Amino acid sequence: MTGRPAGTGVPAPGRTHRARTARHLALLLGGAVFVLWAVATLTFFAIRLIPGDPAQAILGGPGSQASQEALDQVRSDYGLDQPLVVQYFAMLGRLLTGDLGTSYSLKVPVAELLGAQIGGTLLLAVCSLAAAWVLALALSLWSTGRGRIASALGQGIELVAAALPHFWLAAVLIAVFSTGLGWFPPVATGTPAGFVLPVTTLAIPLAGFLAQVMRESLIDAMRQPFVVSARARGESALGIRFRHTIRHAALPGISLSGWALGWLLSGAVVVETIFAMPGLGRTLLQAVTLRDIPVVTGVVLLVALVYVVMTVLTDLVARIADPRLAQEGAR
Amino acid sequence: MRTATPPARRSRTVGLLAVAVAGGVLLAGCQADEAPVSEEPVAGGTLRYASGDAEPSCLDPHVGGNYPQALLASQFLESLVSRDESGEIIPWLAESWEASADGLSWEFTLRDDVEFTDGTPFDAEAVKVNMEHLQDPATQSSTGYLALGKVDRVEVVAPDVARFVLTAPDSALLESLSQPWLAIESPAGLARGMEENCQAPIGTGAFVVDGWVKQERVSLVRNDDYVSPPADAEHEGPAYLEAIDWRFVPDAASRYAALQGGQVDVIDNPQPDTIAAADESGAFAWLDAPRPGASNRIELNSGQAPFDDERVREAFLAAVEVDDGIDALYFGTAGRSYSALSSVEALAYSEPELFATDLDRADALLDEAGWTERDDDGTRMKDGTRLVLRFPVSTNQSVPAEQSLFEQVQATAKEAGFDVQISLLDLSSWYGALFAHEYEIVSAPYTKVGPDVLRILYHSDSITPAPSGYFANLAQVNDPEIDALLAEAASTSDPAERAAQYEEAQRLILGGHYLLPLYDQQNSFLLSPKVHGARALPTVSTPSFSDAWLAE
Amino acid sequence: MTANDADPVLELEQLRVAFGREEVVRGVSLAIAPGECVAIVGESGSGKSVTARSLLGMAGEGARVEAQTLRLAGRDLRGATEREWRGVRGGQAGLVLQDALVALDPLRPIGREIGDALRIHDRMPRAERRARTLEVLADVGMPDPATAVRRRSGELSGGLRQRALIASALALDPPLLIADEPTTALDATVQARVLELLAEVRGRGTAVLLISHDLAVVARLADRVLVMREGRVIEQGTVDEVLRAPREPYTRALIAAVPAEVPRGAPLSRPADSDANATAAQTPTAADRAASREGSPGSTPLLALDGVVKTFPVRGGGRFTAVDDVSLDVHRGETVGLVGESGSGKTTLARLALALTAPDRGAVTLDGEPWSALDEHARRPRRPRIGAIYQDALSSFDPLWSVGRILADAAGGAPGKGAGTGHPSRAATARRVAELLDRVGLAGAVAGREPLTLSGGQRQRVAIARALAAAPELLVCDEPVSALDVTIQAQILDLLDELQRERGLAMLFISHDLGVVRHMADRVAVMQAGRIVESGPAERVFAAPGHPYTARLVADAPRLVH
Amino acid sequence: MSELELRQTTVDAEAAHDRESSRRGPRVGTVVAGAFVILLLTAAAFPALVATQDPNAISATEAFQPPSAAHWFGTDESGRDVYSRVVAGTGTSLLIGVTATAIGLALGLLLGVLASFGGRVVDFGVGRLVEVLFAFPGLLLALLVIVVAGPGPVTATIAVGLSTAPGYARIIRGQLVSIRSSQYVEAARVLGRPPRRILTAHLLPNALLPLVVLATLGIGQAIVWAAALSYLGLGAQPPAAEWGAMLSAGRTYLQTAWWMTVFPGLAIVGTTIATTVLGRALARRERGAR
Repeated sequence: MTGRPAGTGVPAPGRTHRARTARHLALLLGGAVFVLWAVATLTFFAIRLIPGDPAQAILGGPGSQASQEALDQVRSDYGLDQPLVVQYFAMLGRLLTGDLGTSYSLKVPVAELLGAQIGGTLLLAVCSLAAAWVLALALSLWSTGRGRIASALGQGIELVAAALPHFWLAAVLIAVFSTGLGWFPPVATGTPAGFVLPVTTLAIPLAGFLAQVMRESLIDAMRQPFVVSARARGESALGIRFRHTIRHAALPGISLSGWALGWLLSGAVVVETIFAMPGLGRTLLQAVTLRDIPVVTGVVLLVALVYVVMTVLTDLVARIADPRLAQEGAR
Repeated sequence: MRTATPPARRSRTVGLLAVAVAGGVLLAGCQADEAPVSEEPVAGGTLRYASGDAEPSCLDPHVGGNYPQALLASQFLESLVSRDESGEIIPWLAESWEASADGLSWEFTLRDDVEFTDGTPFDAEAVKVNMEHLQDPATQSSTGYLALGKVDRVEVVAPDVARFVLTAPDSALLESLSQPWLAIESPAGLARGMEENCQAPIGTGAFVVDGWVKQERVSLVRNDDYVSPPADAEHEGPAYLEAIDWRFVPDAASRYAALQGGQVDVIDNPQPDTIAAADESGAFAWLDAPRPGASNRIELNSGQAPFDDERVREAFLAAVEVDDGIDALYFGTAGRSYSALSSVEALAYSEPELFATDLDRADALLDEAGWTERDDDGTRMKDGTRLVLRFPVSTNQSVPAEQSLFEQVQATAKEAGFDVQISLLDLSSWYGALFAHEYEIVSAPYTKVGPDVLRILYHSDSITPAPSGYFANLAQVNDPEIDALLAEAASTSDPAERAAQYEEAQRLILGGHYLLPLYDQQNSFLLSPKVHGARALPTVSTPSFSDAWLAE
Repeated sequence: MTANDADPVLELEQLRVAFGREEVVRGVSLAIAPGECVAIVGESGSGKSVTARSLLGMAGEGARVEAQTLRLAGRDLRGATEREWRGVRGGQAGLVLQDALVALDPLRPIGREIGDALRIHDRMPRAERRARTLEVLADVGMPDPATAVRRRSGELSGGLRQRALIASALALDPPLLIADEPTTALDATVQARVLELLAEVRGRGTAVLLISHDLAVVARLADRVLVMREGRVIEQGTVDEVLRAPREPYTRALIAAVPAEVPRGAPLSRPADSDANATAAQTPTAADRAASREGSPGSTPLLALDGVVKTFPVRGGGRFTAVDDVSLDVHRGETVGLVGESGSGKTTLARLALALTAPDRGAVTLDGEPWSALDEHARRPRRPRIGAIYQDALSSFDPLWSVGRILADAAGGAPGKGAGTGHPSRAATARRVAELLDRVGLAGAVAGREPLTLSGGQRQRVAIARALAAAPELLVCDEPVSALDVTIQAQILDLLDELQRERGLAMLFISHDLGVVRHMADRVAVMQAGRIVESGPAERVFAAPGHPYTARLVADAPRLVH
Repeated sequence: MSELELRQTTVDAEAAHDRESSRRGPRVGTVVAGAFVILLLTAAAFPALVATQDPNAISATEAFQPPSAAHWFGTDESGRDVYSRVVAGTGTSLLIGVTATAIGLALGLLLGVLASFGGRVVDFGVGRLVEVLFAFPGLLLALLVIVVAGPGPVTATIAVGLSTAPGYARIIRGQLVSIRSSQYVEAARVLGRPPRRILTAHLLPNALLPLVVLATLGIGQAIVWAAALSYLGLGAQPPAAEWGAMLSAGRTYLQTAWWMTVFPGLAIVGTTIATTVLGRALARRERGAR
């Protein structure tokens, strides 16, 4: 056997392993900070390209008839008359202290506003992620190893699910489960029942995506020699699924979760509107309509933060779930 | 006019229907069903309201001043005067009023038994503070500020007498003051500063703002010390309802589904097809309350080519066919308008003949105007220029049915050789297009009590943009005769003279082919059969629940 | 035969296994007594693995299994239900597979994997289970079992994880252990230790069924041997009988193909048995060999590595020294063999020789002129002088290219690109491709095929043809036959040998297999941990190793006859 | 890992399975999908051939008619023939899907090539940039682009394309890096082939072919995202029949006229599935050659 030049064979003892993990973590965190800075910078300058006067947005939006004095007043209040560079560093300085500025339209601190919104959206996203996971696992466990019909059916369901637009799915779910059967309210009420339809709307297409990979890695895992070993030990088919292959099937799902969360936050814009739920997505949509720049920036940063945190988390979870990753190291 | 048959819809709400029939529905003002009062009002309960209007960014209607703010403010703020169904101004917080002979000074005698819900007494000083608040640039008032354009100052004559001193006579003053955007708030509340006041303004109304969860709801609780209903109210004293749960549900289908599921009791802005279905089945009561001020109309930009040529404007009006579309899209819930003003306005003047569809006439007019060639699409050309009409549509202000109607306008105008280019824009982009004059036709709602809205929309002063770029005269009507008539009408104190002047002005505006009226500004509510005694205030048609009660 | 009067652990008569219409096992019979080791040898596709797995009821999906007798530890297993089979697996028979890295769940600690067998069959209390797990691990020679139970297969070295795998199969102390290629993925020294362990297991009275392609491994462990080909047992007997006096021609070919005992230059393959019509090679005379090596000492070496050092950065800081101060000469016409275990730096050395990577220190010269020191631009025109052959020929071919295009490209012209740019004409190129294919013993029609559709031996022949196309003086062969069956391996080695003689090629021949190197090399260098610990004439080094590491390698190398 | 990378691994795994089971010939699904795509392409190229009526012909009196012989898919709120509008929308929707994917691919290719050839510093920089782009989830990025550039079909297409770019960039980089370190590239170097030749003969063909497959897979998703933007009122402009816009317009009348959403919805879902199935079939063929 020809070996790779380095790193084959016996793994390094614990200490360097820990050092390696620490180094990896430091790299991850450094990357995360960089990403946040870049997102803030990009957003800051991109937003300067927006046609329209921020002062106008502050004074009740484009339709209002603010006087010249009022506009001037606002420009100096918000530092909009300062040079761009000064504004940029002022923003960075504020960001460092966790200050995201004040909403143009709502006149409240953005941090406070988003702080009140993010909980709902995260809860929605996390519940949907969990539901998608369960659905995807169930579907892939059900549709693998049962012959071609089940497999074809499973693949078909995945494809359809992944192709469903949220707003349409939501309308159908409301028509069937609210208007038709009366099981769940069409407007989220903060009760668990009101959560069912929004979560289902978000979870079904995501489950379609997840099930695709899970099924593939499940099939892949089922072909691995360790499955033969386990069978030769007397393990039952069910035991093999739940003790062995399910973990392997879950691995790509874990590393996808960062992306999935971002995807869910995208979907939340639509779902929160339809189900009348408070949250970041709706806040963003409204802020976009009103050109409420601090809020748009705040949401973008917050979402980037969530993504970054999620990336670090999934990386760590994946390393715990699959120690091989820790040995191979990062790209 | 309910000619179109709404498609059959399965009724799952037989039980509710029975309740509705048994209970009857009490609706003062503009109501759908005139049912006799057969039950004693019941006190208690929380009314759940689902609003499709945008969530206000500030609950104080002095700040900015748009319709969503008015909707909410009507529940907890009150104005000096109100209006009854016939359009007469009636007392509210002011018991009576008197104008000086020159029309430059108005004295309001106020009720002396009213307190704001924070305990501050309501008096002339409060009125003065409120008007100063509205006129202070820092308040960022738009609607209220404009309405007080002729008010120089307010003087405290006595604790219960406030005097408005005007720079010029203003026949619209009372109508202006009746609007929720000029409602009276507690001076102590205003003194808290904008940020705090926006969260929970303090008024004298039947309800009090208890809390506001952004993107979700405003909680309103009963004002137990309420004493000041308007003169046309059904009952004195505190409201029957304990509370109102005011939710923001932007999606119309979700809103209706929530009403169907019994999750909410009242919804606003229902889709026309659901109104028709609800109305036909009787499952829900329909409260039809068109907004005052202007009608919904398409304005033709006469300030630039091709509509600077009146023949082209006339041709457009002759080419476009909207009657069938309105019938089909609104399921018979909206009547065609032929006036610049809402049918709510007593002084509205209609001229249906002007808007008859006549394709031959359109063709003849366009030929006459020199738009004789046609390109491959069938679009007319003149000197190599295509007859293009840019039509920015705000997705935030036009309901889907209206957008569909615009598509039909687009399709019918095409036959005469107009290339109507609709662009769906969000609010900011839409204003951007207007401010840049990048439109030939546009539709913009304008709500204001009284015919004075004509001055705002069609006086040449309104062509000059505000510092923000805003201008109200989107048709770019610049006719000295119209200007003179509108100015005179605004300062005439004699009602008959005023009416005549407004009619003449409207005749000129309509006759100038500046606009295509469509229908009243639609403003509907669907009410669960449990809800009794709800009405729309005849001022700006916002709902009022001070007389409402919930059946068991 | 190790005489044993006890009842056989396994009795099998007339086993037939078919997938659909294809019968892959056609009437295999065998019996194993306690403490006996029976081996089945055969090349890929012979049906040996299917036979082994049928004994556990795991022949595969859609398999039809029939047998006149199938008795394990006294139980008739014909027509056993899946449930009954589950009782047999692990309890009555354990299975050891090839690569423990993947044969043990890489996500679970080995303690759990071993404990599983106990949990499934005995419902043992947890503490007892743990104790038994530690005991079995100790039995298989796992150092520090208490720590090891928490490790996953990927965290253990190759030898230790193979021990863990064996432990998991032995947890319930089954009367039969089935070992399917148990040492194939291992280095020779590790392989030797694992074989010793299996011998120990057998010594404790466990019957062992050993499945292997490697006669040398079989020779070391088995009492009796069955030779399988195309689903049938074509010959069986004691190890001595079969290896010393094979009756069947196929068995003879198999034995002859093992290069370890065949002198340098003698052909390994029998033309009658080859998959391609390679021309029979003549046995070279001693004079030939001497002539080909003439002028080696003293004259300028073709390739010379002088004090070469190559290091790689390691994550977490520091550098790993892959090649440490190595000096090595390759003269015209000679073959230098390079042996060493995985990770010893052989491949890095090959890449240095090919100037695919630059040394940190030291220099590589080609024919006395700078080689590693040149910049790539200057080196490029000289590159045709050195050719390379890799272990996995398939991955060295562009997946989008046909055999014809690969060879035409190597010969200097790309077909279909049109002549006129100084390239040879299309017809000339086609002729050249046909010549090359013919020279490596492939039919001309192969030019139109995709490499993926070729067999392993054919692919390696194409790889050799490509290397020859540029008329090199030196061939660097990195494990060129490791992935091939022994008879195919023999043909490829013969072909290389032949070409070397014909063209006076020099070869740097890298392999972990001492037998192959011994057969191919004139001189040999032994690498350990990046250093060359010993070098010299092949006969001398293998006969009388001068370095303890070499001695161990030689001792541990499996051999047909002990 | 992103959705695209996910799709790629799925495709790889499937191809591997297929290779093992050595199935030959197209599957039934592939044939059906192929027929559907041919139908779509015909409808896109010659809508007049497939449609029964003028998709923009308004007849307010015929509004909201259920499916019938005259109107196969019923009529919409303006009395337009839904079937003809679905046909007319094919071109627009496919154009949006294809253009968005092309934009994403082009940008991804640029970044990917830069990253894999630009040396360590550029690679690091591009890697971080891609990370940053990833931190804007798709619709968010689209909304941001729309805020800056204004709404409309062009912006929506660009926005959707932009949001897929980082995924492509990462795949292309990975592909190029793995091909560059592959043994066949090494073999070409050993033969003395210059870098430019290696690039054109080995790297680009081998990196681009899988990309074609990925692109087919991406088209359907691009259409779905563009439809979401249409729902938010930020997509196609009337009277252009675009599936997403039709779907969101029809959603309003879901309880009155189900056919207005069901048929364009089926068109979107069908297109996504058909392109995915075809893309996978393509991948199987292409990987089969490896």
